[in-house]
Amino acid sequence: MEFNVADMIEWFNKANEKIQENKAYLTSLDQPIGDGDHGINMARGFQEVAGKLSENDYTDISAILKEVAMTLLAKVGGASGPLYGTVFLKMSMTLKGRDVVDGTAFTKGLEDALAGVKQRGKAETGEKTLVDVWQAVVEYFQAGNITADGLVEVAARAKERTKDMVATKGRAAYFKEKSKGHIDPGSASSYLVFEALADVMKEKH
Amino acid sequence: MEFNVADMIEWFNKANEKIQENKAYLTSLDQPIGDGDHGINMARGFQEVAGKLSENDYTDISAILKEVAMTLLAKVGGASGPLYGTVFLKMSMTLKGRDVVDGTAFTKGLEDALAGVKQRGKAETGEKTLVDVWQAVVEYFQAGNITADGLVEVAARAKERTKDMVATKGRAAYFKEKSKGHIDPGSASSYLVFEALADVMKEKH
Amino acid sequence: MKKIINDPNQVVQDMVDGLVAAFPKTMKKVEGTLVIARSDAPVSNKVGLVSGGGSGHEPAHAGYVGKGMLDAAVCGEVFTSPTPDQVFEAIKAVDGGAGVFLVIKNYTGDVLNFEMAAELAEAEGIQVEKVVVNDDVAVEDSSFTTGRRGIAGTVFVHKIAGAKAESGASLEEVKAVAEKVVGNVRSMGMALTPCIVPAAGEPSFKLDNDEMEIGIGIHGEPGINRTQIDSADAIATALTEKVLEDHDFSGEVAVMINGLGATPEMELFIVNKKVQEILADKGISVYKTFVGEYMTSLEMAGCSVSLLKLDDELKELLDAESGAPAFRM
Amino acid sequence: MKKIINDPNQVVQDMVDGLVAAFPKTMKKVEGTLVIARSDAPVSNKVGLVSGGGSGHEPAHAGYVGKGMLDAAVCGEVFTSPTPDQVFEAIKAVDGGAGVFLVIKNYTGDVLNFEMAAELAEAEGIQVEKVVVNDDVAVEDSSFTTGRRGIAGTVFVHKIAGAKAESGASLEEVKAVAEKVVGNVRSMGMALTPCIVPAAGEPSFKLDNDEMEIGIGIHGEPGINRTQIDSADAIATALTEKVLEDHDFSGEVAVMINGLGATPEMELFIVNKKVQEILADKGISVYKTFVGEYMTSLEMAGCSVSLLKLDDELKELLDAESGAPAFRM
Ligand SMILES: Nc1ncnc2c1ncn2[C@@H]1O[C@H](COP(=O)(O)OP(=O)(O)O)[C@@H](O)[C@H]1O
Ligand SMILES: Nc1ncnc2c1ncn2[C@@H]1O[C@H](COP(=O)(O)OP(=O)(O)O)[C@@H](O)[C@H]1O
Ligand SMILES: [Mg+2]
Ligand SMILES: [Mg+2]
Ligand SMILES: [Mg+2]
Ligand SMILES: [Mg+2]
Repeated sequence: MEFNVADMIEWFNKANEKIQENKAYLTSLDQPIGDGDHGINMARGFQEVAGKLSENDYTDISAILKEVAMTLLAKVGGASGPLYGTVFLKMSMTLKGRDVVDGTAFTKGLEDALAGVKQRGKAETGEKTLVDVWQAVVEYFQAGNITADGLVEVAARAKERTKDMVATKGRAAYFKEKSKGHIDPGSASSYLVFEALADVMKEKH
Repeated sequence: MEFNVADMIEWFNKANEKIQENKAYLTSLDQPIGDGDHGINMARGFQEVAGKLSENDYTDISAILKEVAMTLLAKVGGASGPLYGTVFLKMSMTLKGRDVVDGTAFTKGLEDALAGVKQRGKAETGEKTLVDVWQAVVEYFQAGNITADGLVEVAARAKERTKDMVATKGRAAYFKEKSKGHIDPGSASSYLVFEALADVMKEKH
Repeated sequence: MKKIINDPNQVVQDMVDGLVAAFPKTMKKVEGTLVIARSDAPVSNKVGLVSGGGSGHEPAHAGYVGKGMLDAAVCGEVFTSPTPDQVFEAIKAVDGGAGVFLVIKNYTGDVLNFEMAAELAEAEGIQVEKVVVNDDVAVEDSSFTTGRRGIAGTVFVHKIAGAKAESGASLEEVKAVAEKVVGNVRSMGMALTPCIVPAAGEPSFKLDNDEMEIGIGIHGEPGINRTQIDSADAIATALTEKVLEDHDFSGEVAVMINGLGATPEMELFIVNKKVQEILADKGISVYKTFVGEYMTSLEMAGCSVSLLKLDDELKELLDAESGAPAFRM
Repeated sequence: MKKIINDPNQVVQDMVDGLVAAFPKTMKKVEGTLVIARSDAPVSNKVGLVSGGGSGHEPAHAGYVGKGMLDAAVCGEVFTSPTPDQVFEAIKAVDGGAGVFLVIKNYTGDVLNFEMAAELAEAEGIQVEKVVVNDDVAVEDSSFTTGRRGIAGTVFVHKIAGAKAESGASLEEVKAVAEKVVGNVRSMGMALTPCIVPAAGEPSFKLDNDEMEIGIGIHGEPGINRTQIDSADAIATALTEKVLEDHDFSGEVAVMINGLGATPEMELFIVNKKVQEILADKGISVYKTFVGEYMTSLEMAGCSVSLLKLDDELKELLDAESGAPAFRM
């Protein structure tokens, strides 16, 4: 795989579309075990991201990622704002100065993003957060042999697995055992982000 | 007609029964054009009246009426408390020292009661208040030839007539034209008081 | 009916006990009554200020008992004016020899019961004066009918007459300033939902999901006009325009944006934004603004807007210290 | 959804404007932000106190801005913690050279956003310290999880740390007293009805007519336990017992009976009656009681009970003057 500046922009445009389409769904996931704003938060943030990316010219992947990160940080709020902000800020730092990235570089970017969000959220896998989806995706990239369908499958499975977990981080943790049986909203939005990435990969063929 | 102490007590016991039975009905009349408490107010007051009358011995009609008046004054509240209080206080004053009353004396008592309540409420007939029922009943007594059925009929008709009136006194006055089409709650409770009186008259036969 | 209560018929008793327990240094219950008085009542040689009415308007009226405001509040049953004996107890409890002043909201029940109490007090040699507050412009003003209702503007009367009495003014002077406030205060309210009297258990009227009532009172009664729900700006404009039409407010005013019980404070501030814009447009300058729940109607959702035209005397009295828990300056 | 608003996506902006318009002498908006600061901020050589969080908790937090309490409040979207750039603006606006102290309610979002803002501020040479309030005993305390939520007890932190900062204390001293409050305050809440976030338009959970939720938070989230509605006495007992179990409150306490938004004040006083009885039974003496809406959840019906164990320092600071419109002493 190989991504250029246009691909990266396409990634976030597609992510935005998917998040807008799933705004109500993400919010509904956040109602039984949270405060019912995850879709609203993410939609507000990604809307702004798409706007920002369309306004400016970019020659550098890292600059795009930084724009995404700062926009999410300033617009999403809640827990997901700083977490998604951290994710893309870390990727931006790792991919500094590049106008094109290959699989290896992208994998390194994802690894650093995961490490960053774990540190920021003081979360590990199995705590029923978006970390679960990012961890699965990082491991998939690390294994090599990356396909669009494979990526979607891995992300979807990771998202579904959060359903049976007991939350120990974020608002859902207040519900302890009762948090079981509900998909984690942040995992669902992260799934959409990777589904968007897979769409871009597919289009490149 | 002729009433003794036992008849008077019977009057208020029956009035209490009817008011308790019609508590929800009186309140429902007070909802569209008032504040929905008339049944609650009257039931609280008459309950206490019945209790008071059963606790003490009376040899004097005026003492009974005064007990009723003071109890209603202290327990009903709202507009109807002072109005019903005034009615029975005035009757008590007119019938002072009597252990039995005939039609003439009772008519005088009703007249003074009506005058008192008009003065207290600054109300005339036609203003859609309990004055309308009391006025009709006083006129019926003044005409002589008093029967239980006649009394009920007169009071019922007067109550019904308030339905088409536009209120100019009490809370219903805030609704102006819109107060039309609803029976006045105070007229409905006064009707019950006279229905109770008619029941006592009937039993004496 | 969803309420945090024990017995629907005991709510006023329980509330009075809970209120006095909350502010034992400020207020006390007059034993055997539902009257709440200043803890140091009667204050000798001070005019005693008494108000009250049905309960369900909290913090009115008992929350306004305290130094510089009310000397006593009489708590009737929910939305039912208190009885003359109770009002009489309040008068006796606060009579410090300089007379007692009654602040009555204009409802037939309140007027009748307070008047009878005044007669009882005068018969015992206590000097009593009164003012009847009728600030609600939703209701037509007419001397042939019951006249206008007293609503949230009443709180300004409590505050200003209370400060006047605290300053050592005579009964006549307290009456004069109270009448000045009544002459210069106007209010209008609206509601999105009805409320439920505990003893009734049912709302007194129904509103569809897209309806609101304009010109609402504070006793759960229906309003004067039922319309489609409109924006906060439109609501604020409707209420404020009606208030402004009714009186000359040029100069300086105090503003009260009052919540009826269930309206989030956020919404009251949104209303306030527009009210202030309207006043600024008209060149009316705002001396002080009050936003919050001052005169409620149980858990009714809605609000009222009150304006009080000020002069130097009223400003000074409005600013004076108050020890009432629900009205600190 | 019945609300007095203009645009569901503009409620916070409108509210902030309406709030500043209500209290122009006390507070100002930091231009281009949703930060409300004391009108005289930054106060030189005074520790600046910043709090905030999602909106919808009014009067928290902006109503507590004023002399002797908060220097700034950051208003996030409804129930959504504000972003780091906004918090950073608040920090800059109140930095008078003696450092800035952050009062954060323990929610992942609030903690993360405030922490990132603190990092930004420190990078610019502003000294920042913080306390995380976690008074809600409904949630199990565990260092392996998110831990306990911050709810109404936070207002005591604002008041006491605010008074300490106003007295000229250092950043370390403010932090020490704030931590003392956090260590000694516990709360628990319950709700009869959910609430509706304007942008969502739907309640976040449903309750049957005979159900209530015990252990509710302040973000419209479901509670910890769903049960049949019980009497006010039973509710007061359940909340108070849970609070008392969690900490040694022997000695003197401050009590806060907080309404969540739609609960009539009458009901809060009914709850207070029982709470005071329970405390008296246990020999705990009450120094001061607060009854009203201090930390709400939009139009949720329900209440919370908070206890704060006091010592001489805390009493003095609790009693200190406050210029914040929503917390006058
Ligand atoms: N400590 C944490 N570490 C990683 N992810 C977290 C953490 N806390 C929460 N999250 C993620 O954030 C999501 C919630 O986001 P959102 O609803 O927007 O914020 P909030 O919880 O503040 O309302 C959760 O579903 C979870 O995936
Ligand atoms: N000024 C008045 N004169 C005579 N009767 C009146 C007057 N005002 C009200 N009423 C009567 O009182 C009744 C209402 O009583 P109630 O509901 O108990 O008191 P409130 O109006 O204070 O809630 C009305 O239906 C009417 O008959
Ligand atoms: Mg959420
Ligand atoms: Mg009535
Ligand atoms: Mg009434
Ligand atoms: Mg949130």
